[in-house]
Amino acid sequence: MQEITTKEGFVPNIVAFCCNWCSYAGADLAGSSRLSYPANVKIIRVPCSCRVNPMFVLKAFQRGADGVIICGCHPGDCHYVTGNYYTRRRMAMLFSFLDYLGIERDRTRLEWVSAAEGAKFSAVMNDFVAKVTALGENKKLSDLRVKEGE
Amino acid sequence: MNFDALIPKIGVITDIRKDTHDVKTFRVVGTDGKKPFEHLPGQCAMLSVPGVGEAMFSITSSPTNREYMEFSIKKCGCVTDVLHSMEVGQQIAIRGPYGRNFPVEEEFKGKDLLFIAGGIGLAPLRSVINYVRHYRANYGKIVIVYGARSKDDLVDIDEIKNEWMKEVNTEVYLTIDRAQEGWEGNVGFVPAYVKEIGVDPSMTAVLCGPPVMIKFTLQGLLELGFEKSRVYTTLELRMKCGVGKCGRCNVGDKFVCKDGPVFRMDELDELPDEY
Amino acid sequence: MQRIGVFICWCGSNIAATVDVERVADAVKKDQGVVYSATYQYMCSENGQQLIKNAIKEHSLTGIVVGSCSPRMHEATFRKTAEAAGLNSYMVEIANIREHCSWIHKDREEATEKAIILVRTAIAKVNLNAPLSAGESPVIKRALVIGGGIAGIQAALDIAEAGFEVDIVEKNATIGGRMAQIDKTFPTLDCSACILTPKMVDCAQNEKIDILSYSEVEEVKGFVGNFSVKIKRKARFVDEKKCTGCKLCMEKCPSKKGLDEFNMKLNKRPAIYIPFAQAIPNVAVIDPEQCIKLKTGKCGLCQKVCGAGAIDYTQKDEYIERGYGAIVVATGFKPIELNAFNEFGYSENQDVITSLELERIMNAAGPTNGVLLRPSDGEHPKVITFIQCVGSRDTSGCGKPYCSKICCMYTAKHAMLIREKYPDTEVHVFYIDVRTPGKNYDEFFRRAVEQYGVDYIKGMVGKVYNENGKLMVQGSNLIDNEQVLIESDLVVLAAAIEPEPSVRKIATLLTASIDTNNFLTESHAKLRPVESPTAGVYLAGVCQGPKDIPETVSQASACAAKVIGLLVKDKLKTNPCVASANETMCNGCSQCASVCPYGAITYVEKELRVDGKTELRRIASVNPAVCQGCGACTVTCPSGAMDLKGFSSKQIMSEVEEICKR
Amino acid sequence: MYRIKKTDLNALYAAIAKTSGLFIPIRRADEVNFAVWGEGKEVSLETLKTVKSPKNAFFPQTENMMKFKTEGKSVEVVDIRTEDKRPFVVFGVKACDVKAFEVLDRVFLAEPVDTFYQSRRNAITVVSLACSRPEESCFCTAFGIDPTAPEGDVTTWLDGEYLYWRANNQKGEALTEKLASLLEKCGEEAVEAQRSQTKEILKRLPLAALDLSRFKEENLNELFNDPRWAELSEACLGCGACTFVCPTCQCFDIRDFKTNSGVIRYRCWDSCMYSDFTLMAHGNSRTTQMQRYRQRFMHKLVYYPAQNGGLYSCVGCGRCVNKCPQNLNIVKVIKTLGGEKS
Amino acid sequence: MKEVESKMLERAKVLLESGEVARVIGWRKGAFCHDPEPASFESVDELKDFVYDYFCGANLSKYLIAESKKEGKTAVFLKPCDTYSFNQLVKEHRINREKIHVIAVECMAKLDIGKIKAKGLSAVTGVEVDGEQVKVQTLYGEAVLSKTEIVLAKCATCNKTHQVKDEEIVLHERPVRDVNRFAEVEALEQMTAEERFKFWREQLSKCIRCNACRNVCPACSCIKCVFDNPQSGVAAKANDDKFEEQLFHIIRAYHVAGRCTDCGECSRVCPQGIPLHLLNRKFIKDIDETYGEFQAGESAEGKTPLTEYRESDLEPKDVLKEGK
Repeated sequence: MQEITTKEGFVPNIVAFCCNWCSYAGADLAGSSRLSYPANVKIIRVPCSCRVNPMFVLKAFQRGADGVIICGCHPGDCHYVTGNYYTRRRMAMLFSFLDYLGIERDRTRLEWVSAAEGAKFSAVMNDFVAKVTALGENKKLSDLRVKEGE
Repeated sequence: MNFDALIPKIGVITDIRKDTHDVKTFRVVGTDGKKPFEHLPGQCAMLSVPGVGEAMFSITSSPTNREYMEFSIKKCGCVTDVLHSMEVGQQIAIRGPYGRNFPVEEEFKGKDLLFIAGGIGLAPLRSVINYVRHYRANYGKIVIVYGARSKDDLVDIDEIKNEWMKEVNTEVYLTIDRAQEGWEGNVGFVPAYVKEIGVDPSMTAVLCGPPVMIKFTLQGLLELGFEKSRVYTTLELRMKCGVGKCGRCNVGDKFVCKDGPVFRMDELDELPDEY
Repeated sequence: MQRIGVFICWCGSNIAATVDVERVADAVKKDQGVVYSATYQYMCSENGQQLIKNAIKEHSLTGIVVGSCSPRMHEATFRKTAEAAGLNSYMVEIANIREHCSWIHKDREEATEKAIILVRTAIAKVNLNAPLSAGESPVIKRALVIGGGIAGIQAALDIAEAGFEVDIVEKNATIGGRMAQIDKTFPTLDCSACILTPKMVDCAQNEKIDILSYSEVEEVKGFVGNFSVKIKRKARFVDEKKCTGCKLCMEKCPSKKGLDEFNMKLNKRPAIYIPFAQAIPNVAVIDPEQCIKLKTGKCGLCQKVCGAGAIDYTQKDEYIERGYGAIVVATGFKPIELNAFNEFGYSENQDVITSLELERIMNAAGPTNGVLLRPSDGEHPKVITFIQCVGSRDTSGCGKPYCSKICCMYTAKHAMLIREKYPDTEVHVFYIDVRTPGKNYDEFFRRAVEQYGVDYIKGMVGKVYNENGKLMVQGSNLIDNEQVLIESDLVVLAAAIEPEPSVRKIATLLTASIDTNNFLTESHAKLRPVESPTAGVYLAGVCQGPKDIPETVSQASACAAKVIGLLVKDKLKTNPCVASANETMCNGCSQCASVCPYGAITYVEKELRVDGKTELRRIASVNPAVCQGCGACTVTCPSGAMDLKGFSSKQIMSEVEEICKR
Repeated sequence: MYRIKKTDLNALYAAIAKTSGLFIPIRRADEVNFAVWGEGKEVSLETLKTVKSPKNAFFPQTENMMKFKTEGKSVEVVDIRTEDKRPFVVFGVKACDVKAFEVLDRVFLAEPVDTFYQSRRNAITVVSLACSRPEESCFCTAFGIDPTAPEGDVTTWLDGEYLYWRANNQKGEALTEKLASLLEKCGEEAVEAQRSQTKEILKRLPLAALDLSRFKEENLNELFNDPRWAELSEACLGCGACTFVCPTCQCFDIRDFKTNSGVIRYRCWDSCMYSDFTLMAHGNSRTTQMQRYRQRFMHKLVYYPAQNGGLYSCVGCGRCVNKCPQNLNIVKVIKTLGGEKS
Repeated sequence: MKEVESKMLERAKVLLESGEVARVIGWRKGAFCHDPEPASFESVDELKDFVYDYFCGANLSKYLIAESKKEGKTAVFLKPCDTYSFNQLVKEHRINREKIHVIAVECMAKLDIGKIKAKGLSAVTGVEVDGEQVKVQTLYGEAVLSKTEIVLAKCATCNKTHQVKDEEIVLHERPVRDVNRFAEVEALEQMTAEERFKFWREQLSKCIRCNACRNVCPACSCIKCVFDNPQSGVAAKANDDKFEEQLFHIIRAYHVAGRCTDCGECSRVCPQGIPLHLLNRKFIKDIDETYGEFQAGESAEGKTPLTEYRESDLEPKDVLKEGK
């Protein structure tokens, strides 16, 4: 059992999956509106939130990510009609399962951010980073080999 | 602490030659610019690409080449895919040599030698052919039969034409599977061609190529009166360690990496049919 | 192994001011596959692109990473650049170091570090990219224009002119839009209806144009060149083909208490009505909320009087589905609701009106037949005060942060017209700034002040209140630095304009981007101002941003040009980033097909050679022309046989890995 | 011979752990496996068969071998082995498992010596424990193993209130010396009594009569080609349960793992039962589960003995008998192809 | 159970003799009284070793993927729980239903030899079931155990009924158990996150990655598993005691979510006694509670919960319940 403590000055590493049509554009809008959020959020562009395989989420945690957030179009607004509905079920089940394994629930998040919601994007990221920072380093799911020799 | 047999050293690719559409020959030296290690004809080496994996390849160059090692590699998997995309100057990891070599000194000396290869099967034979050529006086007549699917699949054709065909007391026969424009040589499969040529059954034969070719060529040789104890071939199985410990390349109680890859046909007869 | 070139754009100072671009280019120099890296001031410029082209050739690059603005901005540009240099366009990846980095981070060190990671992530992806080639899809040679205002009308006319069929979908009973409500246009003061209605008629008469009035877009499927749109034709209870527009029904209708929307609800209209005299189609419509027959089953007078037998109370909403190659959105605007602006007393005082209401009052066909009478008592107002910027340039959260752009000019127009027609009227205008850029605009404004003696007061109005039947306008005069109180008979508010609210639904259906103010987002603010980021969708008029009539018409014509450019093509290249199943791994379990929104997956029985034996297997097969590349199937597939080109699992995982290295 | 009260064993463990690592059967989450001892851990010497054998003391399931660092076109090999040569005591090893060490030694210590294995092996002192309650799946006696007097550097017996202790060699004596203060000298009567009692039980075990005589090199091809392999293997799932609980299985895989700062090359246990064990880019020498199943048992009963002077690569621990999900095992193979002594 | 066995044997003989089926899948006697193995019988002669007893816990349905590809028809004995897996495999087009003759057989709960031994019994030579009492003979003496305490975990909470049958051999009515199969999951849910983590960490770190759970699982029927496929990005063999085994079990549980019939084979075969079924049951419970009750394998048709959706579905944050 590893002790989870928040180190002084801990800066979490966040992987954000954003769908190309809404959330990525939302992030762009946050950018063009100069709405800041922490630099430790890094975005991976996917065509649709439904492209996000739970394996990617787990992979991120394995590789040492401290939080994973998936952003997609609002339900009903999916560019591919139904993609985000599947995402919602998949992630609901995955997150609940991770919680069952004792993984802190605030490390995972699903948010709907439209192309118009630059402000929401920024706010969500600020909030998510704050929550993950409070949790400290992801030790439960990270593979210690990854950071070996650092 | 002693470095383990499983730990490779670094090799540098100093030359890449494209032989056919899917075969490239890589020239490798150590970081000191010298040959990574000494070997005997027929032996293999493990080449590895960090992060991708390791694979065993027969050393194509002759031990008599003191400067570098060569590997003719067909593109057909993860490691070979990456090797094929490499450029000169790239470093790789290399360990070896592994396995039993062709008995060039013990058995072949003074004998007439028949080399039969199909496709990429020429790779291990090149090492022994060039070794024999180097010590030409020690050996009798050399007959080389080499076949491939098409003329564009013949590996090392330049060397064959410019050197082997000009070698003293040496006959080289080439064949391709199907007729092709610009090809004036023989057309037909290797086994049939071997019978057609009418080789002398007192020769010592070395076969290397795809399993079907070996099977039928061997049959042909036996019909011509060859003895199994004077026919050699090489086996290829999945290998990981190269030193007979990881447990996967065995055929019966023999490990291909350690007891092979060179086997005599009569030895193979004793082994269960699982290769 | 790839040979990757990395190109870091400064974007002038947009990126370079926050990100040390040289350090980024330097940091990735020895990364896997990277053989070249460079920076340039504007990578998207001709010179920048040339730099990329040269590098591709000189270094035999097999892939490139451009660290620049959002891929939504210039991915296409750089793909073309690559293609021009002989590199497959899908060997290009963009690291978004502007919107996702330099613009949101202030600390140079932090931003530079992040930029390096983002570029490395793109490099990791490119290392796994494979050349993709686009398939082709046919183009349906018909365009859809959503909105029948001047923007929609102009776009439709221009498209039809080029020989393509166009449908106009208009939610109201007639086309014409806001322009039809306007009395005179600035700066020429010609009659709005006089210049608009001929165009409306042109539309009606053009064989290529089909006007679907009183209709709404319900569903949009497909993609550029191949949209399939479901349109709701709302029941108007009048047979469009039979109605002659004689208006007898309007006269006989006993239920005359409806508010006339066309006249800004300033007067009443019957339950069956034609919105205005020159309506196109000139066909009546029944307001079901108001119609006695429809509500109670009794009456039926209009049916009795209609000689054409056009009245049909049983009419139901109908749905039609049509295919289109391109879609123009021209949904227009409305003035904002003023309920939140208590200080102006709009809700309490009938004589506090909006400019658009004044427009109707001034119009000969308006509620007062063009005579300037105030709504409360029908008296002629002697003192009129205009208040500008009501809800515009408002950062209080109450109104809109943007400038509505047209108010300065129309207020000058109103003031001028009133002073000309009723010289005894005193006109005051409270303004913050007067903005009159545009041909002959400032001259027009100056005429109002200099020639017509309109009293322009620079200052804000604090309060409008009713005192003894007079509207007291309390404001400040910033120039004289004094408080003023103007006793007025009529107060006209230049209310901000906002996009027609239905645009949200339209945007959703089209998956077109929309901004915080509900304006549709253009693909590029400068360079692609009439295209939506969603391919095949174009934007005309105020739905994209505030603008006046000439600008709207220009934009509509520009849209038409874009649409024509699209429709003349017989085939479009399809997105090659589609799903495909690895045959040897596919279980044939059918799970993927059950989540595919496009029905792109079918199953085939196929003989496969496995381990030297031939096996008959059931295997998923994706139709690349139908697949849109969402990737839903890839996640459903437990064996990972289903993968998405361009966004393969390996690529995404390598991006994840790279980010996690930080 | 020495003895120590069972109630004092914790003190013994602590004393051992002071100077060396102690690897001992420990109950964790309901199962008993060899693990590093620490204060508060629940030692279970009474457990007849730990799930995994103690072989991971020197042949761990995964082991990092080296690291590559790459930059541009260059590659560097980094030795990441620690110089930790701390001695280790493996305590409570049953006779079968002790014998299995020899089987593994012959593979890993043969030329070229596997130095990873060697360095660990050399650092280990084996304290074995005699069996007194063998169960139905035990058949070590078929391989000539005496479970009542296991080999090892030290042999111990649990009987009554005591653990009896006998050093067998210098290494064992060295350890005994270190622990002298805790051990008391005693006679061998109790041990002998227990041994003869256990031997009686051994004779009555259901697998006591297994006949291995047919499994020898000269029958290699005959056994290989026996048609009954098909039936024997038909229920096999191709999992590695038998392999991973087996004390003599030594097959391994070599794999690369990408870390943030390079590539770790590690080796890990592998199973010849896995379908990808012999998979090559252009073929597989064992495509059916029957072939893989046959390989495993031919290796244990014929190939390995042929390579190692008749030593079987099975020690009759019976773990695979207990753990096979579908109740397939080496005993069924021996009975079917070899038979039972009358 | 003996009568059931003889009926089964009788039917197997008839089916084979008549040529109606080419083979019968059942169980063959083992070396002891408690280790029958799944077997294929192709002739009456081979049936001499046929057995059906309290240790025939194995789910035979997964073997039918291969059997249904063979020449001729295959008869199979399926217990109630096995029929769900069978249906699910038919639904996923993995079994050719036409070629299988399903003989539904009664179960009455199977015994777990591991649990018997855990009672301190060693060298078991005979087991006799008499209602609730189980008499166990060993070389060290005899013992009587309560059946409830020694049944397989999957049988302890089972109330399954045959979902498929071409014919049935049911001689006794099985009493309906008044049990909540989610009780263990609920107990875990009641713990704090740290306690849960500790529980799973301890359990999963025992994993030796032998793949028995995967290979026995009827839902894990992939031709090429992601964990064996170097291209998948998650392929691994190692057990590093740090992450790998967690990743393996999470992904495996996720991959079978909505398809797992709760047949319990994973827990039965785990050599390290990891309660793997509690992973799958969590998904089943969550699906039941969030999207409506769903039992995989009840039907050979229709969508599974994760390939379906409703517009009103809960957001992930609302699925997580408060207060744990």
